[in-house]
Amino acid sequence: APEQAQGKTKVNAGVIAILDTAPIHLGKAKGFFDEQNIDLTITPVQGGAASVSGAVSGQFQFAFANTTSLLTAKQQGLDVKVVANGVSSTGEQGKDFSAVLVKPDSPIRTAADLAGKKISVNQLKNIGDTTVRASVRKAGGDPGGIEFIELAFPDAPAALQSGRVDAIWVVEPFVSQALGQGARAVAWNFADAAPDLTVAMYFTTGRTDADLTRRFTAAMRKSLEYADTHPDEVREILTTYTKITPEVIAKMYLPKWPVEVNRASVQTVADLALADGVLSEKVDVSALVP
Amino acid sequence: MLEISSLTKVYASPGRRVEALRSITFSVGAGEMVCVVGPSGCGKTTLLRCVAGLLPVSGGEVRVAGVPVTGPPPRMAVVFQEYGRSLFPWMTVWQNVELPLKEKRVPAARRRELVTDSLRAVGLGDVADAHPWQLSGGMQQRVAIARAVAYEPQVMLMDEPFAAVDAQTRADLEDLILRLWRDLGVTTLFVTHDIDEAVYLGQRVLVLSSSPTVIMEDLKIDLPPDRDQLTTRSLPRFGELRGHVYRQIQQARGSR
Amino acid sequence: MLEISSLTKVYASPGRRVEALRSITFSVGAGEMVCVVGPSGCGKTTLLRCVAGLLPVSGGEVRVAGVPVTGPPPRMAVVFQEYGRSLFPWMTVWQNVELPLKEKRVPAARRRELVTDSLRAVGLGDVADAHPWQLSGGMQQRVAIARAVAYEPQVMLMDEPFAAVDAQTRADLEDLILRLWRDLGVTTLFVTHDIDEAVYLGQRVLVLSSSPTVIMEDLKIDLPPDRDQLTTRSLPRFGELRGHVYRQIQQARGSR
Amino acid sequence: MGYGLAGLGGLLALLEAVPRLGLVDARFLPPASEILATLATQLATPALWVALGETMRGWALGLAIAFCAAVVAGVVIGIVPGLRAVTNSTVEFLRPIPSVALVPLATLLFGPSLGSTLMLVVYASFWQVLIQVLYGVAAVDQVAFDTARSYGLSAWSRVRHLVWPTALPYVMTGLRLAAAVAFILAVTAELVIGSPGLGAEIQVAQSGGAVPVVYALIVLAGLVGIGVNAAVRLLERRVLAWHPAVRSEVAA
Amino acid sequence: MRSVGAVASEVAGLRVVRLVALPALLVVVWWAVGGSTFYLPGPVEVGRAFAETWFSERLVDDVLPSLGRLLAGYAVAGVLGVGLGVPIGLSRRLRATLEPVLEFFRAIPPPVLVPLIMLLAGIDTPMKVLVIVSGCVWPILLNTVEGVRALDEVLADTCRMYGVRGASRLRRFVLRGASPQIMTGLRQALSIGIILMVISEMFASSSGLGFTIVLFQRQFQIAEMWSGILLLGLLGLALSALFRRLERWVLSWYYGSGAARA
Ligand SMILES: Nc1ncnc2c1ncn2[C@@H]1O[C@H](COP(=O)(O)OP(=O)(O)OP(=O)(O)O)[C@@H](O)[C@H]1O
Ligand SMILES: Nc1ncnc2c1ncn2[C@@H]1O[C@H](COP(=O)(O)OP(=O)(O)OP(=O)(O)O)[C@@H](O)[C@H]1O
Ligand SMILES: [Mg+2]
Ligand SMILES: [Mg+2]
Repeated sequence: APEQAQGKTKVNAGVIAILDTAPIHLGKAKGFFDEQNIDLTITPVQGGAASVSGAVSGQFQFAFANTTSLLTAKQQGLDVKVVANGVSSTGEQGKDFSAVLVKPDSPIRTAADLAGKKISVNQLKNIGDTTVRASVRKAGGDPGGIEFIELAFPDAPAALQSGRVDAIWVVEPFVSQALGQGARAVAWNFADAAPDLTVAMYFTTGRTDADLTRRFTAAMRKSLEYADTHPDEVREILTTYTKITPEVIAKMYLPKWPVEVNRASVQTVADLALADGVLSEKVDVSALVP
Repeated sequence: MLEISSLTKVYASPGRRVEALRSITFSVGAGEMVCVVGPSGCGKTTLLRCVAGLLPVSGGEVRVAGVPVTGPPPRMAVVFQEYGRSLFPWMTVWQNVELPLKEKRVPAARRRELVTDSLRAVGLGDVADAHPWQLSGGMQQRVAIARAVAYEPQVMLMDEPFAAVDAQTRADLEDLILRLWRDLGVTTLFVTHDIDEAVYLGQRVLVLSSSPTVIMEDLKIDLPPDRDQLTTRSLPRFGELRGHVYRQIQQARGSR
Repeated sequence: MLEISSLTKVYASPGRRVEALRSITFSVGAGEMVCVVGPSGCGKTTLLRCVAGLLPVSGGEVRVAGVPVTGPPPRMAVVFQEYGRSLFPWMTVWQNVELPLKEKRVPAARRRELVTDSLRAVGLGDVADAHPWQLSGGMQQRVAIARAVAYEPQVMLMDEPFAAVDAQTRADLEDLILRLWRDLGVTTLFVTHDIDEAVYLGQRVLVLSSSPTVIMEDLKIDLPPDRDQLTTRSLPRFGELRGHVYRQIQQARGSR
Repeated sequence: MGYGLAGLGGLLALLEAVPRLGLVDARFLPPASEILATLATQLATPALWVALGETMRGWALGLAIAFCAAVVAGVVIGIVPGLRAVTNSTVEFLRPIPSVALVPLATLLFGPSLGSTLMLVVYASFWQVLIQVLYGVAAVDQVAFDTARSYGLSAWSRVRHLVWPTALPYVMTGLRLAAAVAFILAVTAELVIGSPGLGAEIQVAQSGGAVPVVYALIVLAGLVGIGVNAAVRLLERRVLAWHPAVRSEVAA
Repeated sequence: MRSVGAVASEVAGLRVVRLVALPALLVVVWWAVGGSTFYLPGPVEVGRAFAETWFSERLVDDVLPSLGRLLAGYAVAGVLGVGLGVPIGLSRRLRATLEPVLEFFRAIPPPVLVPLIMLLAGIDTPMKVLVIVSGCVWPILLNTVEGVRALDEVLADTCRMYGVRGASRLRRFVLRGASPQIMTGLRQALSIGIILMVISEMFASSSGLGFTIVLFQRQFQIAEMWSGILLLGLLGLALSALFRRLERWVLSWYYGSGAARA
């Protein structure tokens, strides 16, 4: 009702409509944002770059982007500041929401075999190639010769099956989907890159006032906590804003949604990205994640 | 050679229905030259296009050499009233005249000869390399005539082919057509507005009435076969025939 | 009214250079009717287009009512040789004739009157609602004439305006132009191929030579001003003038 | 009409056969029957109609703006002497800039709103119409143009009675081109910027791995295209009745 | 009297002025508004980025392969558009049959068509060329169809009368007569090709001009991104200048004949 909305602050959040962002949807449904006097609108965006430019230009007060995107934005001098954790790796081999997959009959048995192969990632010079390299390195391979190629997650399984790439990096729901169709996981790159890797975060820009940020953070933390502890409700909420089929939803590996950002893992990603040339200079993580 | 029997043609478009030809019957023997005269808008062009197989008839039949016409018969040449639009603007005069010969697979040497001769005959030997749109109206019309002449057709249909040329050129072209007809025995159907011309050229003159069009008269021209601009035109019989056709046309116009 | 002094026109395109007019000088008084004859391709159309301000001249000058021509002068009507292309296919006959009147801001009632009258005068009263492409060649040409007539111009330029109509219609149209000229005092420059027509209509006849074109003769037609198809044409003087012009043109063609 | 249905039938048969014969994996390209069934269920959800409505709104508005602006600009550039030479380099420079590259600017100026979609739609379809209009204006017959000049037709009359009818066949082609491009950009803008609509639906379906839904939505986009084209064709029959191309169509 | 040389150089000077006047004005406007926000840097910054970015091995590694694909796609689209457009324009029945199918595909946005093309053509160069074709072909096709439909009736009759048919009719009449409209389509397609070159490189890529621009955009290297856009515009400008030469040659009769006023 309008009179109810009156005292509330209107907030527009730019968020990708994928599994990772279930908490904010769940939190909205549960009324956690109303409690903080926030009238939340969730606008679906296509990717990290879109949410950053949306936030910088002031359309979004808050938005969701992955760690590398945020580090890149910070490096380019954009005024972005993390306000809450977004999504984190489970850290468990074989039970994460992100994996490198190969065909069942592929000669690639371990992550080390990925060296020198053609691997698809959804975006070059982003978190995908950084973490896949980390996996290879960890397994004792040389990541230098890998040929990364850009392929959107939905298109990757088909490309793998027709042999156009040697391996694909995908996240849920495509991990379960592809595994269900016979693909084989050779690396769990998020789990490999850092313990409890913080994959993505919610952020804001300098123009949002401190009080609102505080309230949003509070609501977000509650949402994250709730999502992390109520996997069934997460699976439930997914049917409302994604078009993932129920069978897949039931099987999917869910990520972790810890309340706190794992700063050490962010620093690790920053260092890895710098080493791989994704970033060109060292980024002060503490300026990004206050 | 040409047999036209009870030919009718009606143009029907939404909101307009024009009965251009109402039952036309006549025939043209092989090697005959027949001129068609009639008031403006009576259906001469329509008749020609039906004979050429370019226009579906609404009734009746057209036969060329005994074969019912459904599309353009082979070895027939037409000079269109819209001479300007019938030349290909992207080709030179030479190429325009040569094109049908190429299609007929005339050997190159013979082709060159035919094109040169016909262009010279119409007085355009020196503009062979020009494009049609660089020529005056009368010159364009002469290119179209040259194209028909070079084609060496069996049947030639001409729709006011000399409308855009001056009197002297016209006389020359008349004699060119007569020569062609005589030398090659080309069956010719010739539409004109000039009554003198019709009488001078034709073995027969068909007078069409105004719309709805029928044949008012099929007049045999009993002038000596060897014709000459000066002597023929000054024959008393020429004057009589001319006067007769003139009166017929006037009557045709009056009857509308 | 029209003063043309040392007018020259050269068409230059890559690989082709045609000297269409070489120093033409003459003038037409207000309310005068001057006919232009000359062999095909000699530059009559070119001359007319230069006078109409449609073609930039290569040298010399054209003045209309004392004003040097740089674009089409007001109150001038032109009937083009390419009558078909000068009618707008998306308009009906009526709309084609009416359009220039609308531009002149003629009141609607008067406009209706003018259009009706001029269409009737050219014998097309019953096809006002047809589109130009539904008409025969001669009918299209008459629409273009009706458009010029309805416009009530001060100066009228006509380029072989009767080329596509039959003899009888032609005579009628000639008298229509004469009437218009006499009643409204329209200054008229009239290009034709028909020598009889030139002598019958004109107060003066200009004979052009063949290319490179100059004026061969500027002939005063000393026939009585009231002209009539039968009596005027049978005057002995008419025959003399006609013969004179004919010989001139023949000479013009010979000289090329 | 009958022929058109036959053509579409052929396409459906092909789309059914290709996955069924195993030429491509049915998981990645479902057979036509499955796509149509999915489309049917999708059409039953009101959300889809809302999305379609959003898309069509951006489309119609953007197309209208682009079309009017391009026609006016094209005619002015085409008839004012010298203007074509002055604008030519700029037009040729701006034309190949992809609308998608303007996304940051659009979102910066308008946010994920109708404004962004409009900017992208207008930018992309404007050039399509403009080029057609420029060629159409150039197609004016010299004799007809001289006629207009000698009868003293004013600039406005020349445009209205001569230039516009001559250019109309080109403009109609431009309209058909621009209608499709506007639709494509409306969908793409939603895909990229995330403003609500059909594109956003496709995006969500894609990232959810719902292949049949993706194809169902693509088919829907195609059907919209067919509808739009039919409408433009109908319009063309009305406004171009005098044109030889349409004339022969009606007569035969 | 002025010398011929002076007149000639004045004419040339005028042409240059006409060519650069408007662009210069636009740069001044850009100067005025640029730099005010992060996403719209000023011309100087973009100019510097342009020099740094494109005068390097990128020119060979990214720009040339993209150009190659662009030209390949454009050529295929030209052949396909004209090749399909002529029969469709000539046959009413074929037109009625195929038009809905073609309109169907025409309305599908290339970005969503890409996955399908990837299924059929893989993810390498053929796919990118196909994506370019899938966009370029429409203006060529539509204009060809309309151009063929509008061929002059009297010329068509002339061909019929003089037995000009088959390949000869196609070459000497249909293609030539429709060439003004075909050229319109080809010109439209040129810039669409550049646009689709960028779009095609948004998928399954790791190099290319379009890819580089998108990468710059995603990495918030905004001046570099604009320099890429600038390069696209210049590319369009250069190609269209080439195209105009071709057109002057192909359509010389058309502009000369007064059938059109150039
Ligand atoms: N395409 C058409 N649609 C409708 N009516 C037409 C069409 N072509 C001709 N007509 C009509 O048919 C009649 C005869 O026309 P046609 O062109 O055959 O006359 P014509 O004898 O050649 O006249 P002209 O001597 O003036 O050329 C005219 O009344 C004309 O209006
Ligand atoms: N656009 C043009 N380009 C080049 N030459 C031209 C052009 N128009 C006319 N000419 C040439 O100019 C000369 C005069 O042409 P014009 O049309 O004035 O002749 P005309 O006297 O009207 O002839 P006709 O009686 O045959 O109509 C001709 O030799 C013609 O070839
Ligand atoms: Mg006729
Ligand atoms: Mg002339």
